[in-house]
Amino acid sequence: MSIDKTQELVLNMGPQHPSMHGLFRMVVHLEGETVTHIDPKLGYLHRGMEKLAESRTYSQFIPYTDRLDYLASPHNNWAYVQAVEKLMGVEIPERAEYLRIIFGELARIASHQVCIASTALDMAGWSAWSYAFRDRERICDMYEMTAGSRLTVNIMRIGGMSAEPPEEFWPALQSFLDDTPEMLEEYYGIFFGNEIAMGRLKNVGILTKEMAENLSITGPVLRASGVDFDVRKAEPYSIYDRFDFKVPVRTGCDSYDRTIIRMDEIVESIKIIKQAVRDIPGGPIMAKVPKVIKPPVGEVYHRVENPKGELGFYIVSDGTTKPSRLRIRPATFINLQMLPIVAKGWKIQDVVAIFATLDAVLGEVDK
Amino acid sequence: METLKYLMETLNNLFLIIAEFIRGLFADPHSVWANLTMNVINFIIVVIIVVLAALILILLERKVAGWTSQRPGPNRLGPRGWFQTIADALKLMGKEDVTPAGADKFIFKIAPMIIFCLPMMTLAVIPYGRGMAPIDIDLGIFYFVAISSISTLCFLMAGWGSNNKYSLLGGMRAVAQMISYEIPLLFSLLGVVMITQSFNLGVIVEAQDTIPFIVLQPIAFVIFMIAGLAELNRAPFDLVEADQEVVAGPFTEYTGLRWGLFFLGEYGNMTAMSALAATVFLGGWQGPGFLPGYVWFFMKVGVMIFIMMWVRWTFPRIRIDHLMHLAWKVLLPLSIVNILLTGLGIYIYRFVMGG
Amino acid sequence: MENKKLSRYVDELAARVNGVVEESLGVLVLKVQAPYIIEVLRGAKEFPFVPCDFLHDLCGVDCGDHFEVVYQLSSLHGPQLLRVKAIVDRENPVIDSATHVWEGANYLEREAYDMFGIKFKGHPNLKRIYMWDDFEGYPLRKDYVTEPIEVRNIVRTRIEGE
Amino acid sequence: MFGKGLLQGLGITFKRMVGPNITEFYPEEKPNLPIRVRSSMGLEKDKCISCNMCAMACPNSVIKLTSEKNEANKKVLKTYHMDVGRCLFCGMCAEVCPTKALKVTQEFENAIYEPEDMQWDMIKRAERKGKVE
Repeated sequence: MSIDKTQELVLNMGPQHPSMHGLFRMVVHLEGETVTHIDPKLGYLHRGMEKLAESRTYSQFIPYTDRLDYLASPHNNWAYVQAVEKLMGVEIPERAEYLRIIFGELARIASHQVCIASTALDMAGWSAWSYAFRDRERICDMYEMTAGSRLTVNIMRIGGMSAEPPEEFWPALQSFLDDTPEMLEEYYGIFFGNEIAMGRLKNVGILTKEMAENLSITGPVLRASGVDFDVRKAEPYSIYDRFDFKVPVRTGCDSYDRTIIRMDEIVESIKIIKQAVRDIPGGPIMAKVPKVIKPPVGEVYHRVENPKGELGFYIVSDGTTKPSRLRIRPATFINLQMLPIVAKGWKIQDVVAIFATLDAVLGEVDK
Repeated sequence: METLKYLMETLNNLFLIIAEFIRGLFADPHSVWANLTMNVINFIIVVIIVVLAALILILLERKVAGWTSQRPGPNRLGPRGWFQTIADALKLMGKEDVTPAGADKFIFKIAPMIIFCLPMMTLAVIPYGRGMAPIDIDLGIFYFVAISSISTLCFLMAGWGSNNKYSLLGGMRAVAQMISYEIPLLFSLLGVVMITQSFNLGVIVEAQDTIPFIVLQPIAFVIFMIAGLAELNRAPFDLVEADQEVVAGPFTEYTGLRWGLFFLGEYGNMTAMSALAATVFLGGWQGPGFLPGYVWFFMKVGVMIFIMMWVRWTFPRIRIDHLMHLAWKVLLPLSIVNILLTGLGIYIYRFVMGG
Repeated sequence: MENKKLSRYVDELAARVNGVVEESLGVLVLKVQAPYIIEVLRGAKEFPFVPCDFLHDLCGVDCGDHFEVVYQLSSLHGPQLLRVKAIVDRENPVIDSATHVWEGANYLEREAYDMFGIKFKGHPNLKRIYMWDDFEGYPLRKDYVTEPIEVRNIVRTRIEGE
Repeated sequence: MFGKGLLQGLGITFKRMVGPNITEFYPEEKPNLPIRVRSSMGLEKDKCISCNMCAMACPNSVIKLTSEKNEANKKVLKTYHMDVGRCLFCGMCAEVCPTKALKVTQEFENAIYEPEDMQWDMIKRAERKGKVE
């Protein structure tokens, strides 16, 4: 019987669409409001980072890494410079490691705030969005006073940090840390505790543990599916083994857990920053590295826990000043693979929400 | 004291006195010509109310949006930005009127005009003060609901005529949503009608001189608020124009003044719905005597509108299946139970009072 | 420590598919010829005690005379890391798709196809992912000629009265 | 109870509604930026020794400078151009400058109308700046 079947509607969402987080485009096949098939189309923000890297020296590529996941740019710097340091065998000073931890975790908080905000905004929760962005501004201010930029921070160098935080940084950080419980309470009150938001997110877009592992999902999305895996614990890079923190895991596998797990991660990040501020030693922030960076022939793969998943850099060096091949393993690009699978059968509104909970940043997806 | 009371009385009946004066200009104050003139004047007043309401409400909406997110809102044009909407309106007038290729031109063009007419038709039966209903008809509530349900058709026309998939989705959502919510909306009003034994809005207001019906019918008021929000396509029920999903729904392809007409219509409808809520549940122009009745009325309308805006900027949008569940599985049974309880209450009241 | 355990299994696997095992900065690298890749990946996924059952990354590398497809394998339940390199012929770059082993290889293989022109046999939807469909050439190959900066730098000037 | 979260949300927005604003009145009140903000570049011509370090550090070859030898056989800066349309504002040039002749400055109102204006002649900019102040 063909008469009781509605005609399929092929809807093109993006790249210019209010909820597509940048320049994402997907072709959605609809039956009424129900999604039958999603075909994501990428590449609208493709800048050829990997090709660019082959014509830049190792130091010159650091500002480019800012533009990958631009919501957590210190993390991208961190992954990249650590990969190069691993390749060269550089030991960096203690203080620089602590500063990297502080900025990395601040970036994690900022990124998660944006995720919460944009998830709320994709469901028209305007106030939740503006409150989260208001609080993120304070982190941006801290970046600004240290590195001179609010978004593309470019704060790390091969061998250390670019700048010592100024005097006024520490009180600002302290007051931010003191205010965070109140902030989280506010996000919870206005968004996560709201029955409408719960109804929109709970039991929607189920990504089971097996599916997540099979699809190479990483980051909070994986942990919301009940897998206890965090690179910071599994393969502690930098000095993460010195800190006492938990890896939040939730077992709901749904959109709600994928979003609220970021609140838990903010709490853990605050714990780490507090310990780092307590223990930070004095001393130099830059190791002795040669002016012209020329790693030996070899290859290295280094991964860090980006706020959105695992960010990996695979560098093949041929002994010159420029990398022979630089491969970026973008977390959200791979996480995005779950969207067509998970969103099938849900309403078009849920697709928007599921996409928001993935926290895809198109700078990273499209490289 | 006496003069004060007299002054109050004059103020209260100011518009009635003016109307009497105009009627007095005719040889026979109740001739066809006098009635016609009065109708034209009433019509002009209602148009002014709709346009003024839209002008003020668009600004207020943006101000409330600003305040909730700790911003001042528009603050450049005029004192504290009060002329912002006028500038917006001028800008809209200067815009090119684009009709998309492949659009159903007649339907596309007529939809915003119809939606702009509806609030004028509905606002015409609202009693703004004692004896101040522009048109006093006995089936006021019935008329109001009947007219306001036409807006469903406008959304569908706009959605279909635009030749745009987003618009079509929005239009279809509008139909599903607004038809569903009309039923609980009407049922919630029936409780009040049962108490007053009248569909006439003037009579309903008169009946509230001791106690507003929100006290007698709290469930009905809540149902009315929810259904009214859904009927107006206001957040959290703004699935029709959900910009995160269907861009702007039926309005996606509209530009310039046509788009502006949709806005006028939306805010006019909002005023009308608030006016109905104020009339039926909050006691209309009834209020302590130190202010004229119409002032009380507009204050109540203002409070209702403010609550709607406050809700809009706080809540996320509801999902379409939850929306339908809410209408058919929660609000409809609840409103029927409310009618039953009202009936029982009336029966007991009569039994006790009448013996 | 962990590497030793893993190294035994990797050696066994390497002997089976006649691959070469190296160690680079503490990570075991297994180099095999392209036709054996699915066997290697399935084998690595089912290592006893130290299964490398999580496809971390997949990328192509241009080595001049041949391509390599590099698989970064790890596990969610242990620290083991294994890098598998499949040597692919430059003239006729064909390799079996890993999508049947890990579904997550889908986009990564599309990307490698897009950037290097490596064809993955058995891939469900092998199309360009970043570049547009009728793009010519494979940008990350070493012999791909990029347009000079002068061409790329042209900015459209505003015409008076526009 | 269903509805508690809704009321809580309404309470929070109401609290914020009556609370103070957090925005800046930007064009009237200029923000006071920290001195490390790298929103544009400033050159002190006399300090520059034309070592070309900035041009080499730049990831995007934004900087083009020429120099000539003076009587004492020392390099003197002749022209210094920046193609800001390609600039990432990463601040690497200012960081490597050995004499701190090139510095980051906090002028952030860099909007222009014509694409040609993206070619900054740094020496002229420095002179113009001197005149204004």
